[in-house]
Amino acid sequence: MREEEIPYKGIEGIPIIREPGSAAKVNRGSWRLVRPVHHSEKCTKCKICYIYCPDAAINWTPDGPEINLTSCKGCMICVEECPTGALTEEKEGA
Amino acid sequence: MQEFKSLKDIPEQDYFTGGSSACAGCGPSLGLKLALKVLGPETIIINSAGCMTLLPLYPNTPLKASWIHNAIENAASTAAGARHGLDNLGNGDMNVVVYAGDGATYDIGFASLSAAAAKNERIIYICYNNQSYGNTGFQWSTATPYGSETKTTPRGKENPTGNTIVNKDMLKIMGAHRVYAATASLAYPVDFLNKLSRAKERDGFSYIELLGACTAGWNYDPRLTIKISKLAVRCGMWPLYEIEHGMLNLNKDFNELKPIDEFLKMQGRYRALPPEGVERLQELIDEHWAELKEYNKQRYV
Amino acid sequence: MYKIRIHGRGGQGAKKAAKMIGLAAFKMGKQVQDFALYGAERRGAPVMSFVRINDDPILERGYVDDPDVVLVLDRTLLDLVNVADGLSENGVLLVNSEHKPDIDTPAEVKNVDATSIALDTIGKPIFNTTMLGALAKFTNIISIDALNWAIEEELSKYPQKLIEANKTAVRKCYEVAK
Amino acid sequence: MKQTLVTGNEAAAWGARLVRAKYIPNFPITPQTECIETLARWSADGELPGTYFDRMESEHSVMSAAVGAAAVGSRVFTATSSQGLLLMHEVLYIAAGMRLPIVMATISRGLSAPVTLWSDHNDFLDQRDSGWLMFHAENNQEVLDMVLQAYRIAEDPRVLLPAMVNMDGYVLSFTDEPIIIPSPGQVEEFLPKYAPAHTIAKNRPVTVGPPVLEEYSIFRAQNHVASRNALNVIEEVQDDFEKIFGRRYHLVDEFMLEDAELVLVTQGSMSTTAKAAILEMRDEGIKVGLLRLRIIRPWPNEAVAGALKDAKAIAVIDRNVAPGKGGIMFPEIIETLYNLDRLPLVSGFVVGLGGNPQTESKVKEITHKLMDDLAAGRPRMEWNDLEEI
Repeated sequence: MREEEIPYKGIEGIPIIREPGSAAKVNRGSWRLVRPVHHSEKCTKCKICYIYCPDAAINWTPDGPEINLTSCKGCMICVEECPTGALTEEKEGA
Repeated sequence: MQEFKSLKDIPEQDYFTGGSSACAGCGPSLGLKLALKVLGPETIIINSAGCMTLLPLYPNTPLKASWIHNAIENAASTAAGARHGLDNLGNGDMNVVVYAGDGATYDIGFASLSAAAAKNERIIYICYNNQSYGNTGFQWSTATPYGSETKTTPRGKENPTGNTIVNKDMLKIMGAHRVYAATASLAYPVDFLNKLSRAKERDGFSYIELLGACTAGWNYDPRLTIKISKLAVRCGMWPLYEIEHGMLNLNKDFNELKPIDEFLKMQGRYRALPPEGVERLQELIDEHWAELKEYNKQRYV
Repeated sequence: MYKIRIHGRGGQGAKKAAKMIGLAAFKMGKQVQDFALYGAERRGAPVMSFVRINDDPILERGYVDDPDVVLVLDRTLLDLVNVADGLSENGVLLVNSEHKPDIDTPAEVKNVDATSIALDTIGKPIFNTTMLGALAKFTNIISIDALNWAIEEELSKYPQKLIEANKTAVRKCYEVAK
Repeated sequence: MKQTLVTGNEAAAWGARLVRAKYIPNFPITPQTECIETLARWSADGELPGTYFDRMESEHSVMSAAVGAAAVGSRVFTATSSQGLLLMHEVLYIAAGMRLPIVMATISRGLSAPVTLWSDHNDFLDQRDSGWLMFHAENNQEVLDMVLQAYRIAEDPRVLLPAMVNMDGYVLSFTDEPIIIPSPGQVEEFLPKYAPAHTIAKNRPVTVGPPVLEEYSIFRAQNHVASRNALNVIEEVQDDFEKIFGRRYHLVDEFMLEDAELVLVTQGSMSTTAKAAILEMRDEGIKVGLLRLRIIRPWPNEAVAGALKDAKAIAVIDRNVAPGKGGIMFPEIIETLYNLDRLPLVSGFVVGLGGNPQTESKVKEITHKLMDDLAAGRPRMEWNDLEEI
């Protein structure tokens, strides 16, 4: 592009991000080799899985944890920390 | 002041989403997620170059708060500017919070941090300490513990110990700035959030150092982030304490520490640390623990 | 010039596989380039590495977009990444998988169960080196002897037992691949 | 209008005061110190209401804090010199990349080693590619006027770039000159309240300074286009400026160029000396004129080429040096002329490094050497300070 043809984009041409939390739509589930599976019958709703998820991929609902597989990278902290075995690990693509 | 008594008290509101390019199981990411629960959306996170710099990646960010990344060595001075900018424009109720790694805090940004603390700027400075320059692939910093292998302190024939330099006692240094200084752990979120809540209410500088377990650098299975964080506290590797007005307060006291072995064997960075190295590390930990016990509830700095 | 692209996930050794192919070809007297895309090598994240092999000095640089061979270390990537991108009808797409995957490409699709071979021989899922046996079988670009030399060179800091196990895995993969 | 006797440092401080800068991070360094001391005194006396005067621990932190405050929408002023400007270098790129209209007075001083306290322009010109707007004043009145204009230009939505206003250390910074200090009302009329749309505000969370992938080039291009836009804005603001303050400036300062066969190209305070020498040489019948570069970035190509197109020979007088190359502005001038139909002869002179004297006799000597070069058809690159050694 010739110099004089480069449009001046105003605020759009400034390297800032103006949409808070926009990363929520990014699919990081593609990184996952294993996935957490929730078994509500064993769940005591202690919130441990929700609190310890580094990617905020577990939403807390009145019914307990809800796993967001778009954000879950499969670190398995939730499975490791669940005190009642209400979260188990399943191989991705199995 | 908002006070939390148990995990159940921790707010269900998040100002942090998924979708970042942080490693699966990233400790520092979790730290920021938790911190924002207390800080809320009217917060500016000032970040220094490091792992967390890659949380936002244009055009997306996992933050529902504001963020400024300036460079690696100037988070505290950037924060001071933001603080006064906000105050002058009538936005004094917004939080200015630094989220910086240990390399940026202990080493290259120390002058900036020390000045902001000495001036008692109304800033919360959180150092997520992964005990290395993590984002460049795990190299030595002055926060790296004795005996840790890093890419710039590899074990070799001449030096089987890896890092032979004892890490800085940053809490003591910050305590000597007459500010609020505290350690925190991901495995004790109630304690961490209470410290943040307290810092938020203070009319001055607060320094909170969070052990930021690093799955890639410390070389452990990402599922173990919380287990390792907890063990660090139980072994005395990362005691939980705070210093205010020069007085020491040990937050988690134990009659007996677990041996450091248990902590070391979970992580690749300590693999092949010779027995004399383990012994020396244990000595250093015991000395520090004894000092904390001795000065607990007393003038420490 | 011969061009190879390797698809894997952070932590699966795509970079190391490229390095070993490069070393093997170099041992055979070729000019080589091997490299990985830098910056996104988080564990589990889709990553790529590349090799160029030539008789004469290589004047191309950067990303390979017209590979002769594509190696896919992890078949779960097939749903995520267009691994066949740039392959022609003369190309080979080699996937680490028990079954021959269904991929829309003019290239010849081959599969080898490198994970099982690695588990049988090395005892760990080290399928990045294992798969190179199949590469040697399907292309004439590197020999098994050269691969063995590359393994010794690249793994020299590891115990001899592990080196031998890797060599066995490569040999086994060479034998079963078809 | 009533004049006041102030130094260059004080003139810059007056600029900061009149624009109602909200935040002034600072760190002392000779020869700039008097500027921030002046502001400190005013701050202590309550003459800067609503302004926070922030003492920092390094120039690096000064510019970092400036970025922090500007990123939340504050109008920021600071000043520095020499090593301090170099210590800021990294953050200068960041401020420009974030498009934060910070204004800084730079008081030029030669760089170490060896140490000199005196002026040359290497510190200033080292920031040439940082993305900042770069203005260079000739006298104390222009220092103040440039600070006022710098804010107006930098904060224009078509520009949004930081700006430095340079003056020569000692020669201007520590020299009292009578200048007109405008009234706060006049300045308020010229420079409206700063209301940026791209910074962090309450209820407007913004991520400033994120990493990018291939968009990097787009943002760099926008930095460039914004800087080019400033050329138009600079010309535009002159009408308002003249209407309110009664003075007018141009992209370049032309002195006796109408019929000039020989042209001296200068920057900063030595231009005044050169103008005096030119008046004397004109009396002797020498057709010599002067082009003073007052806008270094964005580079006013057309104005420079237009002013030089009829010259037979040009002497570029550089108060700076790029070792291994020569004067820094020498090749910039040649490049600007390169596509003209008829090319003048261009010689380069490195003069006045580290405060070496800038005398009329030197200017005359350079002019005569330029005449020799023209006669011989052979340009030169000369290190003028060394003549007497």
